[in-house]
Amino acid sequence: MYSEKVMDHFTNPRNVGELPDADGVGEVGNARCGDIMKLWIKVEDGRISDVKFKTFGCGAAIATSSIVTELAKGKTLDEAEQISNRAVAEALDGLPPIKMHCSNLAADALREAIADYRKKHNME
Amino acid sequence: MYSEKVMDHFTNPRNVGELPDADGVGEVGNARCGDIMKLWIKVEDGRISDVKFKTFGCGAAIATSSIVTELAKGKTLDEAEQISNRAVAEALDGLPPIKMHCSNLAADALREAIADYRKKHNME
Amino acid sequence: MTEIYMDHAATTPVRPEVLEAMMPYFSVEFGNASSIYSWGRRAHHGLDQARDTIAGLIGARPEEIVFTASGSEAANMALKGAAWGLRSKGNHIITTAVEHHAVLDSALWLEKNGFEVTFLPVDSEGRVSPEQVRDAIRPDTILVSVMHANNEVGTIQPIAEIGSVVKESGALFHTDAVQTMGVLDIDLSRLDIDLLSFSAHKFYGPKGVGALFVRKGVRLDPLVHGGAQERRRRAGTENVAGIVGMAKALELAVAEREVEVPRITKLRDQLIRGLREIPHTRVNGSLSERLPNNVSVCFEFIEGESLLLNLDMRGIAASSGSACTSGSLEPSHVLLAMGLSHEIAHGSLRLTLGRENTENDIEYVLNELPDIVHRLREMSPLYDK
Amino acid sequence: MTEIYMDHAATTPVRPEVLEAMMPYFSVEFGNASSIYSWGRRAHHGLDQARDTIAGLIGARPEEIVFTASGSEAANMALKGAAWGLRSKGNHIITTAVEHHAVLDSALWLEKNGFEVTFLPVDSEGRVSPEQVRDAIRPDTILVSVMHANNEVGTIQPIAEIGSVVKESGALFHTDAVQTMGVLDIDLSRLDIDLLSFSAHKFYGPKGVGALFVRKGVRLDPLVHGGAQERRRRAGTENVAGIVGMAKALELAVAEREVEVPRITKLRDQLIRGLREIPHTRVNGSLSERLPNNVSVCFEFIEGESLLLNLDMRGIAASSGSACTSGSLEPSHVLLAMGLSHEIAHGSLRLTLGRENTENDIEYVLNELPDIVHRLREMSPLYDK
Ligand SMILES: Cc1ncc(COP(=O)(O)O)c(C=O)c1O
Ligand SMILES: Cc1ncc(COP(=O)(O)O)c(C=O)c1O
Repeated sequence: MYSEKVMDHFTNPRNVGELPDADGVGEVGNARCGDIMKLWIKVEDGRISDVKFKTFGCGAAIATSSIVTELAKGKTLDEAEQISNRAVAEALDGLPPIKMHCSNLAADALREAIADYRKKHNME
Repeated sequence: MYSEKVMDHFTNPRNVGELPDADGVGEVGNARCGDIMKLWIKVEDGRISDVKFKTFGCGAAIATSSIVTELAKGKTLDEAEQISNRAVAEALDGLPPIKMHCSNLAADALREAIADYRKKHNME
Repeated sequence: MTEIYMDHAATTPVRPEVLEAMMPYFSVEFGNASSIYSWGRRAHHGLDQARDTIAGLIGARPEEIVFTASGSEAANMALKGAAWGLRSKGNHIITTAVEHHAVLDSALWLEKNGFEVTFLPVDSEGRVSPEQVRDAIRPDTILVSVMHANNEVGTIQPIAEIGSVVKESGALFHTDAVQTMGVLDIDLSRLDIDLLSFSAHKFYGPKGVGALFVRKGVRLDPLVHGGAQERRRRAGTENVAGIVGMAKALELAVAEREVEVPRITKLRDQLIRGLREIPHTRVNGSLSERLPNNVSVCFEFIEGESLLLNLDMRGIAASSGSACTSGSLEPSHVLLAMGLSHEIAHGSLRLTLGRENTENDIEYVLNELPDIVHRLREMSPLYDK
Repeated sequence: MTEIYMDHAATTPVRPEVLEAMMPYFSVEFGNASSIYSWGRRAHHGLDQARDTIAGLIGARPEEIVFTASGSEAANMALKGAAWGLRSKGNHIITTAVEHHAVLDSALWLEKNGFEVTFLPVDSEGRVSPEQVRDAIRPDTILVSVMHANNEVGTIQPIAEIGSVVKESGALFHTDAVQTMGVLDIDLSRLDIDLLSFSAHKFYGPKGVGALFVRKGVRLDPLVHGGAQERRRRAGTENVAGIVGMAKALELAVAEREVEVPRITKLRDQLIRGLREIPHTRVNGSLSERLPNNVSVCFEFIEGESLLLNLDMRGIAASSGSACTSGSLEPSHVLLAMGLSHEIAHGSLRLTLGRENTENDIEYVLNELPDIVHRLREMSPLYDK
């Protein structure tokens, strides 16, 4: 069902946890539909210097959260904003069709965190 | 499906043939429904002294024809008339339910032959 | 004792290679194919492979194959599913007078439930023409169902041409390919067919497995609602072993077709020639457009069931369109539709050849049959020498 | 690697004795059971014996058993067959909110097609009461369908009492006994049940075989029309091997029930006790009226699919009512109907025991699970230590 890449990120998720002194926080999904992702970013010199996540959700939700943190780290905010849900799925060697809509929200969470950062820093 | 008795009478039908100088002939059934029985009787001293049949039909039709000739032979006309289709089926250790209505006409053929005899001899 | 099975149109034995392919899925890879753990995934993999194999062999896409429990279920799903699914578009259905009961009785049931059905007549060989179909199509026609080849008399219908006619009209076209799957070439990428039914046990697969090809984009109401199996088109835990067996059986049938079909056609023609020498015998169906394994004849003056019983006593398994063998009071609707009288239809005999049959078998049958026919005619009040 | 199968409510392996009983019917006694020659008669004999065995084990008459391809087909046939067959008498159907989708989706489809359906709510343990059924019955009620035991939470319904209530009303009563057949005692000679569905692969029989008990005198429209099989109630060449396998499986299940049920009940309770020690865990369903093999719990703050994947990596096969595992977007309708929130329902886990499970297995699971739950909670934004 899941690619090896998905299973790898599901089994050993990267960057799990919270950043107590985060510069931006994003949260998407809701418990009703079974997926909630929360993502914290630290920003230094316009780049994402650190990122952590917590996810309530299925294997795909955990794996997309994990890989999005890898994709985002080191990127400028503008670059990071361009990461699409589709790109996340591709970085995982694909997701089962049924998971494409419902559990592929990690890029959204990242964008929320960036928006939160910008709002806090009056950069909107 | 069929009892041993049915198969015996089907495989070795008794009294197959015609009686050219018959005293009475009975015919029942029609080709449409797949069963035609024709039965010839010789009568001596009010008793059936000989009986022959020809049948177009399934295994049950042939077996019931055969056994009814055995049951009839030697009986008085009155006795022979009492032979029911049910009695014929019982003498064969039973017939499959589906065959009870459609192929169990031999006793009717016998009754027709007796009626024919009576008519010819003004005994009605 | 001699035992010759010549009723391959009724069913066939499971081939050893097929059974072998099925075996792992009973007790070892027994998982529910919908489950996400490893047992389930392995079962699902077996299912996927079977679907790919079958689709590949008939020019379909894997997702166009819906597994069912039989040819009958597939045909019922095609007719009822299309009827219920398309009711808003129209309520007229066209089929033929010589379909298998799975199609015929589905159509009759739909007729009782608010649909209009046209049953096309056939010619004396059992054929319908594309023109007949064209003439019968109306603006409210939603479905046309014409079988690929007839199970009783072996006549093959011009389904490619009929498909084109139906396609022009926008209606759906279903064909019952239960008798032709694995025997004739079926390439759905080149045929205007929307729905196609088949059944594993007719080509040396297991009983209890069939499939319906549903062309992409065609929407049917399910016949069996429930779980999400078969992309929500047919609920019920999948019969993985059976489905794997069907795929293996079709694979073998198609691989061997080039050799087997000419072999069996030759035997068929030899048998037909021999039977024709029995007086008062007529061959049913088309001689040219005919299933390679089908021999169907009528012997006048005698009835089919007593013929079958006599054949059985000599070790020959065959079938008849006689009323007595169909569980109904009427003889074969196919023979009647072809214009035969009731009387003659009752005297029909069908011999259908298969992989195990040899020339010896043909000779044996040709040796036994005339005697049986003679004996029964001697006993028949209809026979006037 | 450790491999522990604990999803027996999803499916079970075919027992070796069952497979052995089936084997002759694939390639040797392969005849079509409707044929009159010896191959056909031998197949028919196998079918008859299977029917007699099954009927005898559940207090039914042989002619009251209609073989199908699955529990789903049986349930569809019960609901749709009764609905279509009794439409002239009324168009109201009653069922419950916790039925299997085979019943639920059939009812919803009938609702779309002109019938009225009442879905009875359940209490927090998943039970409906005879009083609820009594109150819902109307003069135009033609069918009531209440499952015997729930496949997700294991709750057993009071079907004897509900049957009496339905009988008084003159409506038909169907019960989905897919989870209870072979496990609980079912004596149809003492129960007011008109229709009862079951499925072989749930009691160590093959997949692709089910049956519907149809009490004498009850008339249904067929779901699958066609040939005269099953007394014209379900067309299609019979899956003789599968049916023989189902009979053997049921025979064994009933014979061993007295020993097996207490054994498995003990394991179940041991497992439930152990799981309760994990914080923020709730047990679903009734503790007293419960399938002997069912353990259903919800772990707060985590989602079922990721739980299952983790269990699978440690060799444990289980299932969840999480949306992600059901192919739908909603978590288990059963858990929601019992009043659980979406959030908690997503974190459900079902472990269903079977013949092969031992105390060691229970210990292994109880050893692995707390760690998995802990890991996932650590990762969950909902978990606030
Ligand atoms: C209660 C219940 N009803 C019906 C079914 C459907 O059975 P099958 O998958 O054999 O069609 C199942 C099993 O999934 C079930 O648990
Ligand atoms: C032409 C045709 N259609 C449908 C069927 C039904 O197939 P099954 O018995 O597998 O349901 C048959 C076989 O009996 C057939 O010959």
